[in-house]
Amino acid sequence: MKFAVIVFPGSNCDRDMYHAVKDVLGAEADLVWYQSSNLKEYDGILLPGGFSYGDYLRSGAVAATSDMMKQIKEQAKAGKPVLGVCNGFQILTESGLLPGALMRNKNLSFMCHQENLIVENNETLFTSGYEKGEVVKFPIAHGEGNYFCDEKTLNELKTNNQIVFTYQSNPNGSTHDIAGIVNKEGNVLGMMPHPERAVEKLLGSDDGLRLFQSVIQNWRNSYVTN
Amino acid sequence: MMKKVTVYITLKQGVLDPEGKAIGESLNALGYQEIVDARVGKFIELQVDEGPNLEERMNEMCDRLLANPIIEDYRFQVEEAVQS
Amino acid sequence: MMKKVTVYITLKQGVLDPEGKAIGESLNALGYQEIVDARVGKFIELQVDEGPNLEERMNEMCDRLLANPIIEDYRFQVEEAVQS
Amino acid sequence: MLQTEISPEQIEQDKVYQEMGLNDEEYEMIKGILKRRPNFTETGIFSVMWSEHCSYKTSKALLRKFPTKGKNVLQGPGEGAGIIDIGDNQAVVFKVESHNHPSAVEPYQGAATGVGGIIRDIFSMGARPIASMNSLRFGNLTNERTKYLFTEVVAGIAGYGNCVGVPTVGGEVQFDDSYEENPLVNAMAIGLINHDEIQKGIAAGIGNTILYAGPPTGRDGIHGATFASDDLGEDAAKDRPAVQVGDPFMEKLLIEACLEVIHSDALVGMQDMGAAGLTSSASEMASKAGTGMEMNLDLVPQREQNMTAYEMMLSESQERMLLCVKRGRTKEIIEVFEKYGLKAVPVGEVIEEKVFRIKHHGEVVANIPVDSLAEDAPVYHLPSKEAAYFKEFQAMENKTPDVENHGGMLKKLLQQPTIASKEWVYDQYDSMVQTNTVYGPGSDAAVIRIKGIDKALAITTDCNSRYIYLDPETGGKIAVAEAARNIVCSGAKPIGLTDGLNFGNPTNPEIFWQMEKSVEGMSVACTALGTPVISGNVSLYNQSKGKSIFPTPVVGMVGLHESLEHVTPSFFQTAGDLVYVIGEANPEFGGSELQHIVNGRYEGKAPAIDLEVEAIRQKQLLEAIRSGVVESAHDVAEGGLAVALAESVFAGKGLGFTIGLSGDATVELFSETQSRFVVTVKEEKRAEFERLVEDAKLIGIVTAGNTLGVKVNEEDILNENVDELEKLWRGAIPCLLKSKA
Ligand SMILES: Nc1ncnc2c1ncn2[C@@H]1O[C@H](COP(=O)(O)OP(=O)(O)O)[C@@H](O)[C@H]1O
Ligand SMILES: [Mg+2]
Repeated sequence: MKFAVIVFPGSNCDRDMYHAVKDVLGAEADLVWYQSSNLKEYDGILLPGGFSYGDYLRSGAVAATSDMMKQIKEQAKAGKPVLGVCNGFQILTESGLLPGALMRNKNLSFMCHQENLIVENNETLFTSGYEKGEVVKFPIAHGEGNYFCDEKTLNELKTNNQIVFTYQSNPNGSTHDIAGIVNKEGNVLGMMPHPERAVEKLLGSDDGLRLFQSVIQNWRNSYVTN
Repeated sequence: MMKKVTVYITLKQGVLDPEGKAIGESLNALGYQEIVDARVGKFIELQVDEGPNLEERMNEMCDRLLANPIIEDYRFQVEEAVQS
Repeated sequence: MMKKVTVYITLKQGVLDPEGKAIGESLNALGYQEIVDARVGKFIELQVDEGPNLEERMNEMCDRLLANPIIEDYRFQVEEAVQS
Repeated sequence: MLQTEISPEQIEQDKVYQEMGLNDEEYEMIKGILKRRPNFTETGIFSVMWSEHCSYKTSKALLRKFPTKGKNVLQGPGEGAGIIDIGDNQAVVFKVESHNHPSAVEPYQGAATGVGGIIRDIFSMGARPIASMNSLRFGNLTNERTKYLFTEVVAGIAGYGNCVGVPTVGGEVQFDDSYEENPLVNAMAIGLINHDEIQKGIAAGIGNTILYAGPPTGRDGIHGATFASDDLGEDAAKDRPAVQVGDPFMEKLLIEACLEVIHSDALVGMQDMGAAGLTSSASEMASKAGTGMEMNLDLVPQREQNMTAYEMMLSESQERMLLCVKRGRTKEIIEVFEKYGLKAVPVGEVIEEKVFRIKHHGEVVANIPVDSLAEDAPVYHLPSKEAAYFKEFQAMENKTPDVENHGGMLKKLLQQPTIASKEWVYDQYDSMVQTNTVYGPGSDAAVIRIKGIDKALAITTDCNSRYIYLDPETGGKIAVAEAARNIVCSGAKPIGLTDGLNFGNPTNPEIFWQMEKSVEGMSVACTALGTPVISGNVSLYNQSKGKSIFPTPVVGMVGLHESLEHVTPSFFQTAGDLVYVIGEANPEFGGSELQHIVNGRYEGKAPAIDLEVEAIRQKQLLEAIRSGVVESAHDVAEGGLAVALAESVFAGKGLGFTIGLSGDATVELFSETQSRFVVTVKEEKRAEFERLVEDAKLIGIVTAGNTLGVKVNEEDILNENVDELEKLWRGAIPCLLKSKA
């Protein structure tokens, strides 16, 4: 399985994501500059965190209008797994691939520390390696991670089992403690916490490993059955 | 000719505005008890080369980039640009 | 009676506005070549219980908290509040 | 306002140069160098280059006392940052920089651009910035203005550092009245580089092209360098236009572009435009290469209209770089910048004649011998006089403050903002980006692993300015020793340091004496502990309304873990581990937190320090850590042993301890005697540890459950609930910020 790690101007977790999938997991991966047009060559797309376009206007807003996002939408439609972390999640909501919006943290400050998350849905291709209800430890690092959506959307998310991760103790004011959601089809995951920062015990947690392993495993399975 | 377009963007009614709340509270704490409520918005002043369909294009820009309809409302105002 | 005061805060002339610059460039990149310049400001809508010296107190609030006079300019506008 | 039209004659007659910060003798020197009167632009150029910030004219003589050599030092003071070899073809690059005056005026942007500036110093050497730290000083947190400054400075550091993707992994914050009007904001950045990629800021090769890279120049921060070298007067507001605004997004692009460009052999040299912008970068690059430079200002990208030569030469617009590129090879370099959406344009060339020649609108607006700017700046040997208070303090007996309730006092100490948890600060910093942070803020030294090899770096900043105020020489020694202690506790060997010398007005002989003595103390300690000084920064005139700050020579130290196995936490790990203290306590309370709480002031002698003892203990502790017999290690600092012990269990592990001490309870618990450590060891490693560390004394055991118990002379002195103490310690700063004056 070959991953594309998308690099926008201002992305700053791109190399971390690359390190996680390539060096720690041993998967194939490339850093893909946002002006490239070869996204078709990849089996999975990773949208890393950072401050694309300086987070100016609204975080993720400018990147969401890019040509690269058009390509990503096509690939998502084709069923390829797309993971957006932190700024990647913000880009996914801004571009409409995922519902809702990410607003400023309730306390108005950036925050960076480990958080406990609850795996609400382990039936996605990203979370099949976890138990339902399992508590995992991932770092967060964001100023605008306060997930917002209206009542109707929230009900849809619940009905379709799209809520994948919630915070055990909500740090930022997110609606329904939401930390990560998938699209209806289940192949696009956006989350504020950083799984790529949780792949080595040395750095505090390796709970994120199984997320990437799940993606790879599910890709293999589908490859075999197809 | 040059136009000046100011786009005003506010959070939708019903969306929490913690920044506005913090400002209101700080003003109260500084002794300005008369402040009952505060809401924060932003505005963008654009210098625009005049062309056809200004209004329409402005609406488009707002929808495509400048405002996020899930959480924000916008309005804009067109004036003659003052030469500086 | 209640007044609505809107405070507009902008960066002083000559102070770098990286956000405005980024917005202008993004609009150009989206094909809106008519955008020549963009500057960003913010505004604060205050609901204020009417009392004496409203203007004076507003100036004070702006100087003390709402604006940083070193890099920002402000102006405000007082209206009757609409009951919502 | 300064006018460009002013003629050379008028500049002399009206002493316009004084407004720019030059004195009469300096002006005469300039006339001698040029053999004519300088014009307006030239006067401006000299004034910034000869400012303290760029020329170190009053501190140069002192800085020579620092030991700067070592077998691993690849680059000492002089370049953008110093470099130390760490083996495996890799080297670590680091430096500290102050942004005190800008932060006093516009705290958010002042702090943000301080971070941006020091990071540029690192990548302009060709190194990837891998971490940053910050050392901050503010007035009393009960003051509203202080709260504002503190909040905005932290937000500015976070706003810039988080966006550029360099983790902020630690630092320090202290609060004392002396900083009320004049806060200190020192930022340190650390980078990693391969030996063969080290860049220098030189403009060599006659005919080579000078490229300007980055955003256009505006009127930002004109006279920033002189401003930084000046008294922060009551009319600081007048200096307001000098404030620059940073764009971290631009910086991030610049980092990536510059680190790509160094792989091209078309690049000859590169330097950031820091203080004194185009003037200092260009003239220094030429001076270092022994060449001259000619520049055409019409080619310089400009953000504002009708900028004068003076304004362009002195502008401190941020995120700009100057590059020297082989003639005819500029295209490939420009393309790299363009990939990142950045402009790079030729603005001049290297010339043989050793002059700095600036053209504007077809006229030569400056023509100055290059070396005169960088090398002929005056050097002052200022008079020094022992401070009057010093004799008085030295004559005072060491007195132990009266403490009745030791538990109550411990609670008070833990809530002193200088001791309390700094989580409110560092939670706002992305401390983990780049995924190398083994220990981030919250432990003694930050630990950053190096990908691909079995090594890590330890980083700390330290300076207890109260000791330095009481006794600059002893305090200077302590600052270096304390930094080294923090490094050693993490399991690393200290390899070098950078310093940020923050003082008051040096023309006051008593202030100059503080500088002199503390530099002497630091130098002796550097030699004793084997840590050369490889870079640094000087910030003077930190005073307002005639009141000077405490002398604050910040030490930023880096250490090397030879193996990841040596990385040691500063918290207690497991119930049943034995608790040792290394070193005895003496009745030493001068400059201590306790003294301030009880007496309301700092006075008397600073704690004594014996550098030989210090060096031996550090060496033995490091040896023990490397032998694998140490579970945790923490140094004893502000608040003494009781605070060090309490901090060791504030890690949410549900641990406590029982300790037995003998002697005077107040001295044992709160004395700030130097060269002491709290160490835990597994029962089965006891003999080996005691053999390796001579001065270690077994004092107790780590327990499960959350009780913190200390007996002194068999009597229960402390019996506290860990969770309750931790709550006080964590809540103190947020609580002070929320409370209204
Ligand atoms: N300004 C700051 N920025 C980041 N981290 C900080 C800052 N101030 C303090 N810290 C962190 O808080 C912890 C405690 O700091 P301090 O009390 O100065 O430690 P020590 O006494 O061991 O040097 C350290 O890990 C330090 O890195
Ligand atoms: Mg320490």
